[in-house]
Amino acid sequence: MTTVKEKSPEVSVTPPVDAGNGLKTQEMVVNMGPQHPSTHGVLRVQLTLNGEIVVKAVPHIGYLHRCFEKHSEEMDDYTKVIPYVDRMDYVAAMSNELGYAIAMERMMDIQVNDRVEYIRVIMAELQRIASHLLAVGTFGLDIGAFTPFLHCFIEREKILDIFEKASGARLLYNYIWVGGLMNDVPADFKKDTAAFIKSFRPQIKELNDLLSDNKIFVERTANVGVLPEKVAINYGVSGPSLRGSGVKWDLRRDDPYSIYDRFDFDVIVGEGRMGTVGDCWDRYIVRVWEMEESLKIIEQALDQMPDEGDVHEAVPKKIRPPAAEIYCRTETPRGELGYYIISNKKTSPYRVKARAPSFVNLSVLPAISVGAMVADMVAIIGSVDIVLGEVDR
Amino acid sequence: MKSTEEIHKLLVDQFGEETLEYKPDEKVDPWIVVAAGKIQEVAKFLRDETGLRFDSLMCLSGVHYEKEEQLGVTYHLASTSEKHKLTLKVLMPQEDAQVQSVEQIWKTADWHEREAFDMFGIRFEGHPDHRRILCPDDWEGYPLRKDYKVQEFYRGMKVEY
Amino acid sequence: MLEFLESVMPAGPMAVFVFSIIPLMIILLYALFAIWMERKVAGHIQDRLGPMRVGGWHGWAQTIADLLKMIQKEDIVPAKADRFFFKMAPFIAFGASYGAFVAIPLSSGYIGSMIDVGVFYIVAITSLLSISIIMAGWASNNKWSLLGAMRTAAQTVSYEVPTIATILSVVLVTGTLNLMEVTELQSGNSFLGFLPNWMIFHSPFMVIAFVIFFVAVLAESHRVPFDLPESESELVGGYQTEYSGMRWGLFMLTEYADMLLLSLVTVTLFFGGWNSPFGPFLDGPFWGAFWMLLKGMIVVFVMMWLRWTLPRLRVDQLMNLCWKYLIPLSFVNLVLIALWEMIF
Amino acid sequence: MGFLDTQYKDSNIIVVSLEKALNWARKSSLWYMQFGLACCAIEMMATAASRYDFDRFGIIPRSSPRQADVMIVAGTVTLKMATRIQRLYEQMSEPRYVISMGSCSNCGGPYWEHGYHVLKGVDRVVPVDVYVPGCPPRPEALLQGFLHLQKKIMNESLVEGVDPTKAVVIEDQGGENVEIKNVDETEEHKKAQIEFPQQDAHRKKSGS
Repeated sequence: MTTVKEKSPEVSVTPPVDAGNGLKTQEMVVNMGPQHPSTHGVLRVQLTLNGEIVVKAVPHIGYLHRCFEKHSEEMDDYTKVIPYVDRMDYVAAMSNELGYAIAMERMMDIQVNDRVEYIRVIMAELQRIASHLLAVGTFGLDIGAFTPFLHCFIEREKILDIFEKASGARLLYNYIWVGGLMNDVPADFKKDTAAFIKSFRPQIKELNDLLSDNKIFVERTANVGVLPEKVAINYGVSGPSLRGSGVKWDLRRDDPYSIYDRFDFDVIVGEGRMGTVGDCWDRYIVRVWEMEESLKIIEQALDQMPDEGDVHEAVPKKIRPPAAEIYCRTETPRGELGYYIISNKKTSPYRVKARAPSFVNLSVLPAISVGAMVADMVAIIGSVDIVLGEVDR
Repeated sequence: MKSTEEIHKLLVDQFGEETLEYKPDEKVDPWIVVAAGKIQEVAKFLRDETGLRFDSLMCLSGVHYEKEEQLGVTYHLASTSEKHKLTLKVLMPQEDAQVQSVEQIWKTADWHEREAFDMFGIRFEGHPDHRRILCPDDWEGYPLRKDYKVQEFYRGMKVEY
Repeated sequence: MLEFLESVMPAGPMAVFVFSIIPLMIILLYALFAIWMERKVAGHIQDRLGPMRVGGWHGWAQTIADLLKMIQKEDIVPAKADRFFFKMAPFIAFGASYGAFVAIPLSSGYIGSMIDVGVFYIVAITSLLSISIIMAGWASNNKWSLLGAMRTAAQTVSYEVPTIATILSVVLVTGTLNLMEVTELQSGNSFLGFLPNWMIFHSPFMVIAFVIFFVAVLAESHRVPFDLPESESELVGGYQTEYSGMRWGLFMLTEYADMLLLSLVTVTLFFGGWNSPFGPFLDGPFWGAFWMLLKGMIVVFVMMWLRWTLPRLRVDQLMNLCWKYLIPLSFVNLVLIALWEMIF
Repeated sequence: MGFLDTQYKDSNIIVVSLEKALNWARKSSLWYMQFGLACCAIEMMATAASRYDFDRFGIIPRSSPRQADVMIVAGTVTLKMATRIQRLYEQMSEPRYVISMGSCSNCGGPYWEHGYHVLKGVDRVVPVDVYVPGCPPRPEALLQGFLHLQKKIMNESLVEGVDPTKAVVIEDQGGENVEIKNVDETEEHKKAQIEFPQQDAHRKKSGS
C-alpha cells in the first residue's frame, strides 16, 4: 500500500544556518500568486528563496479548474463540447476547435471539402499569430518593457477584426464545427487577410528592433532557464518551448493533419544565438519567427483557396459515432494538443481527455528554475507561455 | 517504424504471455493491455530498447468503465526518433485501484498521474508527490467517476447553483 | 529674496516660513503636472491617448482627482506591521527629498541656504531616502516589501559611489562645493565663441562624466531600467506593497520630487543651472527660475521616455554595471579630467 | 476614511458641494486591481490596450490590492480561488468597488450546471456593484460597466438615504435621469425574497 499525502506538505522552513561571520541566514518561503502581476492568470508558485536565489519552486495549479472533462461528458451532444473547447485555451480558441473537429472527423470518417480545409488553416494560422503576439507582448511586460506589449495588442486587434467579421465574436468563436464551419467567410475575407499580412510584416521587424535585440532584454533572457533537449523530451514539452531547445519537431510537418502537407514552411528552432540553446531568449525568438512562417502559410493558402464550396456540406445532422476511441493530436500555438475521446454509440462522449500543452509545459518549471533569481522566475514563466485555462481545464 | 502487432510480439518475448493482451480493433488504433504490476518494467523496456525508443509519453488518462466496475489508465506513447505510436492500457478493479507509477521513466507522467488520482482516485505506487493537483486538498470524492455526487458545501460556499 | 520677504512681512518667522515653502509649492505643482505628463507621454509612446476625460481638456485634472481620492482612501496599517516605523517611513522619505532642495539654486535670486558644502549636503541627505525605504520594507511585514527594500539598499549604496565620483570631477574644475557658485561659474557664452560655458562643454571627459552621472541618477531615483525596488511584474509593488491612501501618495510624491531634485542637480552641474542658453538674453532672477525648471523638465522627460521604452535589469546585472563598469570608469575619468585641467 | 464614515442628518450647501467634489474625485480615478482569472482577463487587457484605452477615463491598473479602488472579477471564480478573492477584497482599502465581469462571475455562466468546482456567482463571497454580462463581454461592455459605476459613485451621499455599501439598482431613463435605490428597497426584491446567505453573513461581519 502506497502512502498517499492527502494534504499539501506543510511549508517547511529550514532552521537558520550560521553564515560564518557571526550572522545567521534562513531560507524564505514566498508565494508567487495566485494574484501576482506576472503569473499569467492564477498560477501559484511556492518559492523557497535563499536571498534572491530560488532554491525550490513548487507550482500549485487548479485555481481555474472548470471541469472541462465533466462538461463534455454531460453536455449530451458532441457539438456542445465546442464552446467548452474554446474556453480551454482562450487565447487560441480556433486552434482548439480545429483539434477537436479533426478528432471527431477521424472518428466518424468525415471528409470535408477543400474550401473548408483552407479556411480552417488560414484561421488557425491567424490564431497562431494572435496568440504568439500575446505571448511575446506579455513576455516583454514581465521583463519590464510595457510598450511592446501594447504595440503587439494593436496588431492582435487587427486579427480579431478578421475573426469577428467571420464568426461574430472577438475571443471565443465557436466557428469550426465538426464537418465544416459555422458559416462561410465574408466576401472581403481574402482582401482583409492580404491587407493584414502586408501591414504586419514590417511590424515584426519593429518588434525585433524594440525588444528582441535590446541589450537589456537579451541580458535578462539569454542563459536564463535553460531547458536542455533531453529534459524537454522527457518532460513531454512541446510547441515553441520544445523547438526553443533545438528539437526540430512540429506536428504540422512530422505528423501532418488537415492539409498542412501542401504548404512550404520552415520549422524554426532555437540556435542559442544569444546564449545557450534552450534559454528564455530562444523560446521567445522561436515565437517571433514562427509568426513569419505562419504568414507564409497564410499567403500560400490564400493563393490556393478555391472560391466554390459549401461549408456545411459535410456537417452531420446528428453526431452519433460508433463505439470507438481515438487519440488525435494537433499543433496549437502552445504545442501538442491531444484529444483522447471514447464514444459508446451514445450522443455524448463517454470520456474526453484533453492533453493540454500548457499543462505539460508547465510541469517542467521546477526543473529549470532552480538556481535562478526571483526576476528570472518571471522570465521563465513568461517564456514557457502558459494559459491557465488550459493548464487547469 | 513498427506496428502495434510487432511491438506486442517483442514484448511477449520479453515478459511472457500473461502480462500482455493484444486488442486489435478495426475501428480504432489497436492497443495492448498490460498488468497493473508490470507497467513499470514494460515502460522501461519500451523506452530503452533499440528499435522501439518510445521517448515521449504523449498522454496518460484515467478512465472509469462503469459497466465493468473497472478503472483504467491509458498510456499514449510516441517516439520522436522512430516515429511510431503505441497505446497501452491498464485495467484494475474499482475498489482497489492501484498501478505502478511511470514517473521515473517519463517525467510527463508526474502531473498526469496526479490528475488521474485527483479525478478518479487511482493510486500510483512509487509516485514521489502523490496528492491532488486540480481540486483543493480537502475536496471530497473523485469528480470524473461516473457515480460521483458533488458535495453540498465547500468551506461554507454552496456548490450547486 | 529672503530680504525682500522680510521687508514685506514684518514678522521675521513668517517671512522665513514663506521663504522655505516655496520649494514645496514647486514640488507639489510639479508633481501634479509631471504625473499627468507621464501618463500622456506613456500614452503617446504606446499609440493611445492617455487621460482624456477628467476635467475636460485632455484630462488636465487627472492628478487632482487622484490626489483627492487618495485622501479619502482608508489608511490601512497591517495587523502585524511595526506600526511606528510603518507610519514614519513615508514622512522621512519625503523629508529627505524636500530637505535636499535647500541647497539648490532655483534662480540667481533664490537659494534656500547658501551652504558652502551644498553638493555634499545633497548627497548626504538623499541617503536618508534609502533608510526610509528599508524602514517601510521592514515594517510592512511582507516578504515582497522586504525583498524590495533590500534591493533598494544595495542599489542606492552602490550607485552613490559613481555619483560622488562624477560630482567630484565637476568640483575639481569649479573648485567649490557651493552650487550657487558652480552655476555662476558657468555663465557667459564664450565657448567656441557662441556656445554657453556649461560644464558639459568643458572637455570630452566631462561628457563621459555626464553619462555616468545620468545613469547613476536614474538608478538613484529608481527609474526604469533600474526600478527594481518597486518592479511591478516581479515584486508586486516592492516596499510600497502594503501602503494605501495618502501614505502611498507620499511615496509617489517622493518619487517624483526625487526625479525633479536629481534632474535639477544634473542641470546645475552640467547644463549651467539657471543660466540662460542665450547669454544675457532673457536673463535675470525670474527668467533664471524659468530656465532652471525648463531644463529640469527636459531631463525629467528624458527619464520618462526611457521608462516607457526599456525593459528592466536584474539585480545582479545592476550591481555588475555599477561595480564593474561605472565605478572604475568614473575614477579613471576623474583622473583624466584632472590631467586636462593641468594641461590646459 | 473620516468623511465617509459620518452620515449627516440633513443636507446643506457645504455638505452637498463637498460630497460632489469627493464623488467626482473617486469616480475620476478608479484604479483597478491588476489580476485576471480567465478568458475575460484577455478582454480586460484588450480594454486597457491601445484601441480601447482605459487610461482615457483615468482608469489604471495597480498590482497591489491596497492601492486599488475597484476589483474587476474577470473570469470564472472557482471554489479554490473564491477564498483568495475574498481575502483580496478584504485587503483593499475603503472605498472599494467590485465589478463582476462576464457571465461566469455573474452566475457561473456556461459552468452553472455541471461545474462542480465553479462558484456560481462571485456575489456569494464578495458584494458586487456592477455586473457586466457577456461571455466574454466586449471591451465596450466593460467600459459601459465602468460608466455605470461612475454614475453610481456620483449618487453616493454623505446624507442618510441610499446605503452605498449595499447592492443598488440603477434605473437609467436616458440622459441625466438616473434613479438609484438599494436592491432591498425595490419591489422586485421584496417580491422575490432572494436570499444570499453568504453575502448577508459577509455584510454582517463587515458591520454595514
